Amino acid sequence: MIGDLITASVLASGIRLATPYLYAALGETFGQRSGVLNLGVEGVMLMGAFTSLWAVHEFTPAGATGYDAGALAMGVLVAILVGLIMGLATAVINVTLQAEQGISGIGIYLFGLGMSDLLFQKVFGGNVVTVNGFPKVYLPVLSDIPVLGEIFFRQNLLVYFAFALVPVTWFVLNKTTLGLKIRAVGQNPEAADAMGISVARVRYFTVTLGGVLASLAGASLSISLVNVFQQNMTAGQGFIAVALVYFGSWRARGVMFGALLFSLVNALQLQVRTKGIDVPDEYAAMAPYVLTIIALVFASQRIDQPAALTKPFERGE
Amino acid sequence: MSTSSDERKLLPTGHERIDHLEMRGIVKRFPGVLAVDHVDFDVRAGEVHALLGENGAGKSTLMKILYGLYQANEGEIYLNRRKVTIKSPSDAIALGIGMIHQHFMLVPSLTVAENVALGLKSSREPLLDLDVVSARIEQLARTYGLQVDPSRPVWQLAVGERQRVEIIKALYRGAALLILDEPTAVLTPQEVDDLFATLRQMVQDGHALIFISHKLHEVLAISQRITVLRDGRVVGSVPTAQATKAELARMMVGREVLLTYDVPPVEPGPVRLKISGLRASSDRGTEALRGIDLEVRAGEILGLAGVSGNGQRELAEVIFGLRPATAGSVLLDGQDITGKSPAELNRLGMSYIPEERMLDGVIRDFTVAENLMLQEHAQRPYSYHIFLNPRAIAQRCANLIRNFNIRTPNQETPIKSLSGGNIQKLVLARELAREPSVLIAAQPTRGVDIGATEYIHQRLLEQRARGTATLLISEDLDEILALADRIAVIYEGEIVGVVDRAQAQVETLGLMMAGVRHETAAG
Amino acid sequence: RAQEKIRVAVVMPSTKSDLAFSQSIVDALLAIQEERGEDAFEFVYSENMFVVEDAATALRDYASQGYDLVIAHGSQYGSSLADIAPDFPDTAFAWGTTVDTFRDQGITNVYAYEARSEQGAFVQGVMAAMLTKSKVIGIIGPIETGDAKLYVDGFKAGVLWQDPEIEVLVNYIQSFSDLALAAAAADAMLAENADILTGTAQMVPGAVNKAKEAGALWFGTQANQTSLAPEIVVSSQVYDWTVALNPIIEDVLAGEIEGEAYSLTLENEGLRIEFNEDFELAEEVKATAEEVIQAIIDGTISFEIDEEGVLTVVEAEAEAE
Amino acid sequence: MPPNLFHSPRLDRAIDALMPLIAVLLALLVGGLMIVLMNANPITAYRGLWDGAFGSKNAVADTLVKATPLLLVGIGICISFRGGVVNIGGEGQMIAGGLVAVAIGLGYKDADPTLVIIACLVGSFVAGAVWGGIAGVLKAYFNVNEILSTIMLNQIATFGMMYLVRSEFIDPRQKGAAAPIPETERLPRQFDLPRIGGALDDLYRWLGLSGEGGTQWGTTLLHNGIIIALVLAVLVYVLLWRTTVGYRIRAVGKNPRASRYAGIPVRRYMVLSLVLSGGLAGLAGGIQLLGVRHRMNAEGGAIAFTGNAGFNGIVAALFGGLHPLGTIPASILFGALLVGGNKLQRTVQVPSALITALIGLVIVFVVGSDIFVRRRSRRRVTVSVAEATEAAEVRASP
Ligand SMILES: Nc1ncnc2c1ncn2[C@@H]1O[C@H](COP(=O)(O)OP(=O)(O)OP(=O)(O)O)[C@@H](O)[C@H]1O
Ligand SMILES: Nc1ncnc2c1ncn2[C@@H]1O[C@H](COP(=O)(O)OP(=O)(O)OP(=O)(O)O)[C@@H](O)[C@H]1O
Ligand SMILES: [Mg+2]
Ligand SMILES: [Mg+2]
Repeated sequence: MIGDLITASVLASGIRLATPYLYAALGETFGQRSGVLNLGVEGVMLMGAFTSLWAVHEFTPAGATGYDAGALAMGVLVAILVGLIMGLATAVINVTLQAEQGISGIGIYLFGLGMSDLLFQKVFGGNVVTVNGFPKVYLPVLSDIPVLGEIFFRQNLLVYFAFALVPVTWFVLNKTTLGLKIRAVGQNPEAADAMGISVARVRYFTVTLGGVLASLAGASLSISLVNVFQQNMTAGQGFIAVALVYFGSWRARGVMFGALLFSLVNALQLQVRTKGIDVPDEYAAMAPYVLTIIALVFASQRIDQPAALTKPFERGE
Repeated sequence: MSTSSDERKLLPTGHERIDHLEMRGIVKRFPGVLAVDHVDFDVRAGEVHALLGENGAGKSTLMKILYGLYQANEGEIYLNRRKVTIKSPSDAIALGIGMIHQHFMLVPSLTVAENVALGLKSSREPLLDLDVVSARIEQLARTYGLQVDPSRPVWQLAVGERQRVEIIKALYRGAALLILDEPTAVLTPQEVDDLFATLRQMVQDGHALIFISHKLHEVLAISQRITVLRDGRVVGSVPTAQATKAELARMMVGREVLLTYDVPPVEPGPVRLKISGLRASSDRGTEALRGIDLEVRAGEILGLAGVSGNGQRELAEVIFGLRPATAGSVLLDGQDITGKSPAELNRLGMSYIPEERMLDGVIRDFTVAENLMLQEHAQRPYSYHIFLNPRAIAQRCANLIRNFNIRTPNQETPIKSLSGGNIQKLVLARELAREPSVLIAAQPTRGVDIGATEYIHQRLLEQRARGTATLLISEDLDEILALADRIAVIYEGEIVGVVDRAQAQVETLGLMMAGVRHETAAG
Repeated sequence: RAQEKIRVAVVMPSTKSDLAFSQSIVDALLAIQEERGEDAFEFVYSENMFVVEDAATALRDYASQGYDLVIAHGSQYGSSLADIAPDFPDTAFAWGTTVDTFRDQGITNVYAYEARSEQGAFVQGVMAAMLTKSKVIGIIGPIETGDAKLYVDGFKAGVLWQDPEIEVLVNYIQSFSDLALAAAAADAMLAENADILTGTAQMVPGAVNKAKEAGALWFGTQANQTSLAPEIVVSSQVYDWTVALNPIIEDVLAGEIEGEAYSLTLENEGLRIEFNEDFELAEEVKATAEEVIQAIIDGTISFEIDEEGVLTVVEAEAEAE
Repeated sequence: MPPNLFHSPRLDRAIDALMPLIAVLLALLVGGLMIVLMNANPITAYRGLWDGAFGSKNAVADTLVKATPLLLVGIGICISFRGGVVNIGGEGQMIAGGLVAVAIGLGYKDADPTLVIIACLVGSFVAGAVWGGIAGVLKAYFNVNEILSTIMLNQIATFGMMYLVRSEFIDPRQKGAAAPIPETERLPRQFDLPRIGGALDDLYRWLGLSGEGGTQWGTTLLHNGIIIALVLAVLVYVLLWRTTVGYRIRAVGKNPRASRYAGIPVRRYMVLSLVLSGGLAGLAGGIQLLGVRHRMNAEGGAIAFTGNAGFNGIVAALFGGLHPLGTIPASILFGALLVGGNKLQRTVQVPSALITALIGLVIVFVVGSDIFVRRRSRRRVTVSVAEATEAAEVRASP
């Protein structure tokens, strides 16, 4: 019974659903590892979602039927650019101006929520536009593996890239001098400072990177998952992404497990109802949220929250 | 690293030596405090220049200015007669200045090697080269006798080891001038000897050292020159050869200081605290206490000597209900109190002065008054039902501040801007004012100036006279020998022996602390 | 006390260009303005009034600014309207989508309008049943109430009426805005090899694209969704609120506010099935569709909803026996 | 040296107080540009904003009504943040409160109104407290981070509400309807929170101001929820700084370890912080229901009922310096911004998105400006010290 619920296609769609969470949450992980909490992810996602869609729409040659590689490249490029700007702004507010990170995040969220919609109405008169987003790429050989092939290796580039980011994140954080600085700054900025490291510069980097990834998360929605833009289309995913960073206790792998758990359960609950199994829709919709909490209750807890999280740094003066 | 070809001027670390560094007319103001007041200070290659002063005298501040952590309001710094400006630690590091901070500047979650590599250029940027770093660490360790395991995470290290990591960090960066701010405050006698060996080695190599300590005998043992600060001003600078403890003490405190006390005999009363077969595990899950048996009588001070990390902290925490006992029991006046909550134990008249006072003893962001009320706030007359009674509280705090002469602008000052010595006094005041029947004091005078130390010792003896049963946990043998009626030595979670002070000699204690059992005095 | 110029204000939950519920009313007002001219017909709007409290404030404010007709375009605004209307007896209010004019509460200046969207849905359902090859059809809705429920039930009824063998997959995803979730729901249905999808509310564009990728067909509702995917949209049920608004406006101009309820039906052409020209639809299908429409218009096919909200198809022939 | 005339502490404090307002003005300036880009006239727009917020008695009333839940959630946030826990669960807690209130109200239609109203408010507090308490227990005893759990619990509450309102709680009148509206019955009118406009008018009359400024307060929607909120704000202040409980909450928030050493049951106080702040959010829900909405409706999800007060309350509290009394003006300012923003849309017909973005800007500018206040105050002390010492030196030298 449960067997014919968990089909390859359900798992595949769960993996697709996980991509925006992965981008956003990995970005947030960098920020938090260096001691900066950014609740504004959702806003940046929306900005990225719109601008990338705009770029793809803009650069797709008129009358093109299929997707246009150049346009898609532009879409990603623009998303990165916008993420860069939003990220830098966030850094100025949280690092230089040492703003209370709880609120500044909400401010950035509201700004992005409004701004993305505003641009949408200004540029497209608010009319829903669809684009030809990233096409599925069947990885040679791998995609022919029975079942697994369909689940993992028949996704589009942005999906592959999101999962590729997991080991990359782990590597950067644990195997590079930069990663060492990031971890130190998040755990004990005073010590890092005393070793001649510029706490501010490190945090500027991580927060900006977080912005870029959040923006890509938006793009992965608008030009890869659904290929349209609508106001508030992220529907709270940015906040879930932040929660997932805590779920993964600041480790790339943990974050990925969180994103997968949440998204697979989501895909599964949709399947349950598509199958017409009789549970109230609302309860089914609750499942991912409930299970995420329960999973964390039973997960072996090795919490090492960055000691300086949300604490602005200023040399004793 | 220097490009100077003149070999004679180079240190083993390859860095150019600092022949002379001078600070002139340094002034530093903090909100409400004039921390450093027109201070002149200098140090030369191949010497140890000691800096003495009461808590809050301005030692750390002066040094933080030299290391670029604070900017002076006035004054200049000259390196080899050349004027330099030090805007940040990286400037200082570049000039060959290193600093061992009073409060360790290490990242607990990182390994030793990572802590050392932090901020250094890697040989294969952007990747880490921890293997290279580890190799170099071991090399330095050999040259200066600083044993550490580069791969251990710092949170697993004992304070002594952390101290070494700090020194290695400085040497690794080729520090030609090394500032040591109270490096011995947390070290055992053995560790101090090791440290001094290292320092002498460095002096020979031509390093310049600045050494801060509250322990006069250390200063006399290691330094060539001594400068004394009081209230941010230099009260004198003398060659060590011509200095005496008593004179230095007078310079620091501005009055005569008792350096040894006569301990009036007190007839020990009934057994207050009885610990039998106590076992417990450490934060790392290893067994920290392996069957402890101890008795403390009313009107007695039982000194617990031992190298730090042998279970002292765990013992105190188990007794005070902060850590579960895996076996054994603790009796207070015959009543079993094993596993009771700190709240209950407070009520039963037990009192605990924790070792990590900044972390466990006080709330940095709370005011002096709020910190003084941590236990009492819920009792009459300080509160009725749930409502606090500000007048009564102010009353009490005023008294405590007066009686224990805690140096603070007023009751509403956040204690984080008090000097550590004063913070320590505050904790002591809070605990002793409750006239506890059992007192557990862990390192009560660590990092505290001699004036305050004398003062605290007097208080402990007063309590003893009052009939308090005191468990004095200390790594400072002088302190224990000065105060304790009996001395128990702990090693790897076991009591290796208990001796009366009468028969106690430093040598035997030293052996016991190294784990050698003491048959004759199996208490 | 008749007048010739009329000022209308509308308050709506989502953006005026959501290609769905809110847009449908704005389109209607624009059409009316087109027809009557700028100076005879002026209208203003408040969009994105998700927060009912804010919507209430807006309604009250418009009324006190002396707008002649104040439209509360959202079923969640009802209770606020019931509180506000009595304070402005000379102002006409309209509330959609519902049939409730608060007569029972002695309120006379509230008009109500609704769309019998099950009618068009039924027609499209019939077409879907004829077009499906896999015999599997999927319907995506936001939450199981109101207009959405009506559409979904109608569509399903249409399919089964045409061919009881067909498997109809229904999924209310519990969100009006989560396009990704709508897309995933579509994925699930396509995986069950559904070859025709439909859906209602703002989040459906997410599903439309999935249908496009999989080459499945799409039926739209609330507004003409052909622009979303010209190659797969068969037809859309379009709401034309002018049918309800015009009589209300006439009343207001005539100065005799009655507070009646209007329904958009196929009969009064408030509901229209707009076919996608670019999609070549088999003649017989189109023919059947037209027949069914006719049948619904002259009542030989009608719909009943019982206490439990279950929709049943009633056929006149059956009654004749 | 002569006393420095240009360095008056009063002036300094005035400037500090003005700093947030200056920030708001800057934000509005930037917003003005955006408005121009949307080819509307910023002057008219901002006049609209002002009129909508304070322009008339009705406007003021709307602003205060809007500020009420912000204030209640906000003072709750003061407690939780002071207690060292981050409560992002205001939305869910408000919904829990609203649901219980509506359940009680509908359950006892014929009971004595005063009793029922009190029961509803108490019930809503308890409901919110439970919902917050769950996060508290999860944090204290299962160390599940509260940011995660509260975010999740918001969604769970929303879905739960949607289910109940659509099934169990649905208004019988909707049962038969072709297109049933997912809403509960409206609470009997005698359960509406008493309007206080009338009382205000009496006050005006008593002061001989009757008839001033046209419209009377009596016709406004101002209900006594604002009074409840204001009273509670004062009580929370007392709780935090005048009672042992508050002292312990703050101690645990600042340093759990030291608190534990001092014998404070840290975990229990963690839970308590979340219980209290959850309860206040729940009460906000109850008051929102009895004072404004009178029924629950599933359409539009959580925000339709909460108006985002669960989040905005956090902003209000932090604007108020996490001080219950500071939160009062902060909530009113924020409420004014929200109410005025909608009016702005009505006046110049700019997309609502612009207002959302504008509010975002205001928040960012205000938090960004805070550092200058802190810097100034620190410099001030140092300066005065410097003067003091100089003075001392002067005295010292003969
Ligand atoms: N960052 C700071 N802000 C405010 N006051 C400070 C700061 N640092 C030090 N002080 C104050 O300046 C004075 C000197 O402090 P300093 O640390 O130099 O004393 P110290 O000699 O190191 O004392 P100790 O022997 O306890 O280390 C003290 O009164 C201290 O409270
Ligand atoms: N940024 C700061 N703000 C306020 N006070 C400070 C600050 N930095 C240090 N202090 C206080 O100034 C005092 C001197 O600083 P320092 O680092 O020398 O510690 P200390 O006084 O020697 O304390 P301890 O004796 O416990 O080591 C400390 O007690 C510390 O509390
Ligand atoms: Mg010091
Ligand atoms: Mg000290």
